[in-house]
Amino acid sequence: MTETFPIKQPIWCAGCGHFGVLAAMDASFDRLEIPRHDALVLAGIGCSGTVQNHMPSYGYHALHGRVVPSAIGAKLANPDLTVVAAGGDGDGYAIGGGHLLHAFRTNANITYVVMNNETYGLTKGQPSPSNAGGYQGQREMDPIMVGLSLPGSTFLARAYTGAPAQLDDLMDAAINHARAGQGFAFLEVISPCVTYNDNYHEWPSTLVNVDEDEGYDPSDRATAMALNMKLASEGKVAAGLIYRASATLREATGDSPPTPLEGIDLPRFTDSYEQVLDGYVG
Amino acid sequence: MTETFPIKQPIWCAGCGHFGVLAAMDASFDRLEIPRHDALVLAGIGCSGTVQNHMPSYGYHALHGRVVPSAIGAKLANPDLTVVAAGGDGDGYAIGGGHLLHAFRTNANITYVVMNNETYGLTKGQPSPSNAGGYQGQREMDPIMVGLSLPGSTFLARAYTGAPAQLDDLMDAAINHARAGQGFAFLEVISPCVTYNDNYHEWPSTLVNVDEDEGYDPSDRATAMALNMKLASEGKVAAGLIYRASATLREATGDSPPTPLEGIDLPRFTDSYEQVLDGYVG
Amino acid sequence: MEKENKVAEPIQIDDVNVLVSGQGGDGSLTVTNMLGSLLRARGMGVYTERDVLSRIKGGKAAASLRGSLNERFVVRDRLQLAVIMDEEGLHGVANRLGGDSVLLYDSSDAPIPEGLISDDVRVLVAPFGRLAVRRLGRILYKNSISTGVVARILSIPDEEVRTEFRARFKRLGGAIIDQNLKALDLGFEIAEGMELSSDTGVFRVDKGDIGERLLMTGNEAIGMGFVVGGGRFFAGYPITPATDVLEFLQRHLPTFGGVAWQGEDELASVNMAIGASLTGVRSGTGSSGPGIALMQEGIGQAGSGEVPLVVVDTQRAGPSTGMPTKPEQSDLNMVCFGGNGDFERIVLVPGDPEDCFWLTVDACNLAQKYQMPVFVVTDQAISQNTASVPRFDLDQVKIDVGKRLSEEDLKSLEKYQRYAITEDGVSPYSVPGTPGGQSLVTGNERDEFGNVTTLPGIRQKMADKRKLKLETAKDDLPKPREYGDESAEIGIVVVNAGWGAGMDAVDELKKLGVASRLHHPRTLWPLTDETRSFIDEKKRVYVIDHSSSAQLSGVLMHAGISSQKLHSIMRYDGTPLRPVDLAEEIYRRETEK
Amino acid sequence: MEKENKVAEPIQIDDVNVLVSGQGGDGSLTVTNMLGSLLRARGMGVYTERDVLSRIKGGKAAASLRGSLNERFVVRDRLQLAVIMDEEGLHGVANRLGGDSVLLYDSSDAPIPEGLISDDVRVLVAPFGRLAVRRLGRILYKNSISTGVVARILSIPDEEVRTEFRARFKRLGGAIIDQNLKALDLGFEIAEGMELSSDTGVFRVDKGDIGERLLMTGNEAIGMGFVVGGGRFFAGYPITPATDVLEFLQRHLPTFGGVAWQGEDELASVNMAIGASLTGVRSGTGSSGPGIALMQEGIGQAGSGEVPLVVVDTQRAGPSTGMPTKPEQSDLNMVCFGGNGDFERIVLVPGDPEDCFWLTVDACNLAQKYQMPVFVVTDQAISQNTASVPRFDLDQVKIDVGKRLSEEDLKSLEKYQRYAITEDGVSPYSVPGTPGGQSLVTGNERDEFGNVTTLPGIRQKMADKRKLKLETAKDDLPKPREYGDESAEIGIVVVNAGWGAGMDAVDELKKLGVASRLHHPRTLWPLTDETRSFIDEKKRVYVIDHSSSAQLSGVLMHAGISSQKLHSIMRYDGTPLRPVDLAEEIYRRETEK
Ligand SMILES: Cc1ncc(C[n+]2csc(CCOP(=O)(O)OP(=O)(O)O)c2C)c(N)n1
Ligand SMILES: Cc1ncc(C[n+]2csc(CCOP(=O)(O)OP(=O)(O)O)c2C)c(N)n1
Ligand code: SF4
Ligand code: SF4
Ligand SMILES: [Mg+2]
Ligand SMILES: [Mg+2]
Repeated sequence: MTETFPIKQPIWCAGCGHFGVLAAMDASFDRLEIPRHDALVLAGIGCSGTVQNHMPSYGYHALHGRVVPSAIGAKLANPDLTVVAAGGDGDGYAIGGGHLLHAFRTNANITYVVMNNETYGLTKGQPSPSNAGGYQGQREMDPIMVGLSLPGSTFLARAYTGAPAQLDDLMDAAINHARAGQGFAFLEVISPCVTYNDNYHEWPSTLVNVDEDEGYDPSDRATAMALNMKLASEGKVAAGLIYRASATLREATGDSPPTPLEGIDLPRFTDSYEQVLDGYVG
Repeated sequence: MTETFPIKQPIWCAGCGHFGVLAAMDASFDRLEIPRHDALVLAGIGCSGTVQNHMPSYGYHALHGRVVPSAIGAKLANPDLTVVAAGGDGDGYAIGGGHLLHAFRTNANITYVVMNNETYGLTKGQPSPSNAGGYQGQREMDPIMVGLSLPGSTFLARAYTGAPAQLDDLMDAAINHARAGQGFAFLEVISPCVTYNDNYHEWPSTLVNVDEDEGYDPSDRATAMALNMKLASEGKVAAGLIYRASATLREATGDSPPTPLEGIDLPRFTDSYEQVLDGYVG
Repeated sequence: MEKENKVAEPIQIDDVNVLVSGQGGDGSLTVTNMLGSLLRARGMGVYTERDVLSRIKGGKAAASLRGSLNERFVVRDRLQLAVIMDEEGLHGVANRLGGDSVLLYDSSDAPIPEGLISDDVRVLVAPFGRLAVRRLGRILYKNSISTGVVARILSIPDEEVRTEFRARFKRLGGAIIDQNLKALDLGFEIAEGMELSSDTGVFRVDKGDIGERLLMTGNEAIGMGFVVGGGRFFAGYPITPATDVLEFLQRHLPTFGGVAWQGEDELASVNMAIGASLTGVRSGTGSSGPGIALMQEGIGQAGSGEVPLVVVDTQRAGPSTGMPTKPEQSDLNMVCFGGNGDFERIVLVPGDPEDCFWLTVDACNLAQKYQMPVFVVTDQAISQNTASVPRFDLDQVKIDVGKRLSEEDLKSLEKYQRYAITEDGVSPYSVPGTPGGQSLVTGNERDEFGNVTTLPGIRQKMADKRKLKLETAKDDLPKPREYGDESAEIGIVVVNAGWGAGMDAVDELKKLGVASRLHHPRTLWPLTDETRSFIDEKKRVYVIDHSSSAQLSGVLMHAGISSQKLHSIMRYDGTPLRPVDLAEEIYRRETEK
Repeated sequence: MEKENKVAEPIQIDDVNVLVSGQGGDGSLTVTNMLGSLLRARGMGVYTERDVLSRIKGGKAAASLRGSLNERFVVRDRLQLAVIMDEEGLHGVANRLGGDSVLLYDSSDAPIPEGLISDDVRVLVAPFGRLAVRRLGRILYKNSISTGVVARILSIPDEEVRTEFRARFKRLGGAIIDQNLKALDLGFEIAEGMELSSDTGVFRVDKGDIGERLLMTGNEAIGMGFVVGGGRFFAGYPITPATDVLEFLQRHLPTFGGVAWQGEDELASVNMAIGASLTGVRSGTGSSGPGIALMQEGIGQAGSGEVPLVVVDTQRAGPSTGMPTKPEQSDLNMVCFGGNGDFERIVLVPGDPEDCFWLTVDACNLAQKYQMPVFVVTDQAISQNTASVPRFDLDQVKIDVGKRLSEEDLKSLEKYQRYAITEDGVSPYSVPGTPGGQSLVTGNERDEFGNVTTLPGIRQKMADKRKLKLETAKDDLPKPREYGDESAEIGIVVVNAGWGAGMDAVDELKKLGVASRLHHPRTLWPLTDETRSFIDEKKRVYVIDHSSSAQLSGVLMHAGISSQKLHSIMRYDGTPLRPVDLAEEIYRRETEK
């Protein structure tokens, strides 16, 4: 076998939530039997932004905040790939917040996993937009509620790195959703930062697992929104598969599914090129 | 009187919705008796981005998409000013979408008026994020629903340039909200582009005026959200004062209201400066 | 103040420069288009220049046109004919009319103000607008009416004009054709009153023998170059005057299995293009100054991570939002030196639409072969003005994907390192989907495998490797082109629309007895040896700086060219470069010596 | 391979260079801090340099320290003492030790590999970590233990160390003090075993007479300069190594009625600062390379709209994300030439923390007085390393708000035009809240009132006016400073940390018999006449380029300096500039001639 890049150990602090996310993602490719060479894992900048280095897929280290457009570009260019974007909450909600909004809106077939520790780990602990700021215990920004507010969103889920079984399931579901051409799959994983925001102890009592609620119908956007608003006002946060559109309102990735890109050798196109030129003869 | 800049006529196409918005905003300062020299009107880039030139306030023409952070900066620096940001939907929802999200989140005391014509007027008619794309008649992005999904938002309203009386009322309310220190006031005005997206005829039957609904309680975020989701699924859009927080969840503009900036003459601060330096003696 | 019409034999000309000015949206610019077609039909090359404001309706809108026996890419300063539809249009045109010029004026609203137009200009006046409304019911017909007079002025036979009208209005149906032909006849009637009969007007334009040509803007040519150069993914965000490229690609790329995507902003666009490029698909983005400024970080990422990326910068007058519809060449510093840290890039600066096509094809190849950002930088003038250019010979196009590894290639390797240090600095690459080629791409410093590192030794090697790529690319870089007297002592260096203006300036200087040689680097960064020797060999070199900080001169000096040799001629008032302006300035400086 | 300890009289030194290396988070860097305080207490100037990875925990972390009788801003290549806590730390230090160096090594985990350390180095070894755990229960105490040995090596009397310990651990309470004093005694005990008794170690460090000093990093000094310079609004976004400035201001600005705001990104930050600046409040933003790249459009907006703006660029090694914790001077091109279109800017390049303070004060004045963006550009080295500097004399600070109009001023005017064309290019300004001063600010081209226009005549005047401001500012621009032999033929041009390294290099060269003169422009753009004449007067000028594309040289040439004179010395491996490296390279080139 041709030797390729050595898979090093992460340099995260012992106990960092990101270990669990990496493990779940890496294993998910195996569970779903996705050949590693068909997967492109893109990550942002942050402690979280190194996951791709620890898996044997194609990996790309994007700019801070730009992992989502990078991933969408890759997927539009080659729809045959399994494209997974990953990153932190600073990366995804602060500097990348605009792109997230538009990713929900345009619903491209990629999976996006955010490791939310409510802080900027790598730059040493500044507050991020999703932290439980001054809004009487409500998180300043809940990206899943933002997602619910947009008609284009099709998959919204939240896992907890401290609950690995559910994380595994949701990871599989998120990757499958996009691979199956059902659109943008958004998975937030609560992944505490032991060094700057160690709140592992809070999460078990904060998270309310909708997957355990028999009566919960994740295909009903309005109910999902109502529940999330109620939970937020109680200082709680929903976990599980919060919303999955039963049918997409329009095809994913924009107005029409792109044809796969079929090579650019000149001869096969020459005639059509000449036709375009004909339109400019004058 | 010292002569200052001549107030020129707008160069908009005859029938452009923006005329109505300009008229309402200009008149609102009079109605509210806000001295023009205490008002800073900032605008983005677009056909809509010239309103500030047609009013006798202080005016600033921001970069495309950056009118909201510019306005927040101005207000944080001088809380005594009445700060009104304005612009188009391309400006505010596409390139500026991220800033809008964070403006809802941080709830600074500015008013933001978006003239939504669902298109890029100035660059000749490309689709904008809020247009009624492929989602079965639903607008791809409804910024008011996004606002409702964030706990920090305090004032969300929609007017129609074709209904000037309501527009006047909402304009006054929006400017007052921020001036009164209650936070970020967001007013979307449906303002059709006769040249690239002339849909005046559609709006009367699309808009559902909550101001006319006696039973509607604009202080209830959950109900507001539920109503908007329902209307959206029917291809309708809410108008009126959709949400106004009865009490803000935390003080506007972040963690603490900034002290007014009190001049920078050296002598008054010298002692305190020396104290800071003392901390570095070593 | 209407003047008496002198009757005389038409003046024979082989170079005709016409300006038409009206209000935005009043259709007056179609006069230019019709005239263009008429001249093309007579075997001339045509060049059309628009001058519009960044606003939607209303406001002065002008277009000018040049017909010539060779391909020329500028409208000359001195006009043979100006067609002015209202008083506003008169201002700014007066100084472009002279002894052998004709002014055709629509007097519907206001007469020509006393003293504005010099006495030796031949002035023809008629109330086109009023006549159109009175006789044909719609003001729009003033354009067809005036076209009739214009044709007579230029001695173009009536029948040629009728044929052109029938062709042009064909798809609009019989009634419209008829009305316009009526308007045309009215124009001929008015011309008769001015004593201009068919085929004996004021001028008689030579027939040329320029055969089939494409009529294209630089933006369209860039779009076409991208498609033919194998570009299959393009992401952009609307901005004047760059939007046309995105729109061309949205229209044409899908036919070829490609995607042209309107991103939510420029940051999304450049990063989408980078993401697409990772898959091996040739990708690009484009904008004008403000958008390119926003893309600086992304472009550096392509430079650092060695990701192929084509970036089109359609320059407009700055700074900041500046003057969106006005020409300038003031992003040169940004494209050559913008972005943080040291990264390699190639900057191509085409001079006309044909050049736009070929340099964009080159950009697609260079970007992928050398795995770096390649800029195609134009200005508003060449991007939006229409020129007739030879049909592109597609047989000359070559596609070179560089060191791309197939599954088989990979198997034969002992190890595959995405950033392998090689003799030429270029690492073989594998793209996602290829078994066994898994690899890491990053904008951080990294080792050969792509793992992030800060070890000084490795860092140094990686930086050297990236520098080496630019050395290696040297022979592949598009070569400069020149015009004028090879043995002249005087050199003139230009980019973009400077090429068209410069050619005419060289001719003008020759008439004034000054020999000069025009040099168009085409590759601006890295500066080619050819450009260096050109400057070396000339005694004095004039640099045409369409910017207020002399950016082209700055780039040359940055590259080590001595300031002693360089003489900057600057323009930064938002108007196009004009040959006579340039020639006169050079002449002045030469004779002052 | 422990060596026999030679017993001899301590070597008298007046310049001590120590490196301490351990793992990130193991506290070994506190050894440097304690030693720094000890030397300060003895009247020396100290300079401390950190070398960490961009990762949170673990990974080699090193700090080095220099004590000297003058203020020096670099640690010398050759170390007197290296304190190495693990095997990893030995690599990379070996070549900085020589005949008169001591290596103190913690052998808890591994012995020193054979052959790594040259034989003439004096090696002292003890298992500090193991002893700390065994004797005091916590590995952290290894730092206090080794400090004891270090003090003995440098012949610092035990009592001085105890005093320092008591002061340092005071706020941590009695138990902690006691434990650390115990650890210290253990260190003394170990030293005894090495035959180092109190006050007679290997070296004896001179006492100095440097009085009260501030111990500050460049980032802190910039924060302080901003506050004292009247800055009252700062918006930024975290990024290594620039975050410290934002954090300093978040800590201190509120006391002075100011606001330091963490924006959602760099685009928000720069535009918030611009918005704040419109109100007359002195405003700034800051970041490192990638963030400054994102701000390019915003900075151009300040340039176009004539809005005062201070921009701090704390350079790190690029390109793109690059190497966040490593020093480099590779954003010089971007700050001088980035952004679209032509706009005026001032670029200041301080060389040490004191200079950071003063140039930031200057930046605040220049930005407001000339209504344009002013950059304060540092590098990771001067920004994050700590130096002892003279206390800033606040009496020297002047605040100049330029042509600001009060309500009364306005009343006395016939008309008020925000962009009035004036003799010096600077327009009087009124800020919101001032009655009668309503005005329009825009990034588009505009007339004097601020109304958007594209009229060529006005445009030209506006561009000229903006250029003129930079001319007018000339006399206000911070002047260069120099060091070394004024009459030397050889010049050396440096910015940022080049100043500290350069001073030592000049001394080194002198020892080698080569006279040289160091020149620090301080204002890099526009280039001052002083820098031009300096280069003119010298026979050969070496430019220290801490970048792989020789950016400092490029900026000089761009400004018209002939390439003939300039000789670039480049470094781009992510390591700090070292005096001996520079001196040796210059010496080599000088003697090869
Ligand atoms: C343009 C830009 N701005 C800022 C930074 C600095 N930066 C690196 S990581 C980071 C935030 C990391 O936080 P998050 O995304 O939450 O990831 P975490 O470390 O918490 O996993 C920042 C601000 C950068 N690399 N690029
Ligand atoms: C950075 C940047 N990108 C693109 C543009 C070009 N541009 C100017 S206005 C505009 C969109 C205008 O649309 P909108 O905000 O909806 O305003 P409208 O004209 O419809 O009122 C765009 C894309 C620009 N000026 N700056
Ligand atoms: S700092 Fe926080 S986020 Fe970063 S590795 Fe450590 S625990 Fe994880
Ligand atoms: S193009 Fe549209 S938005 Fe612009 S002025 Fe005309 S009608 Fe209004
Ligand atoms: Mg985080
Ligand atoms: Mg719009």
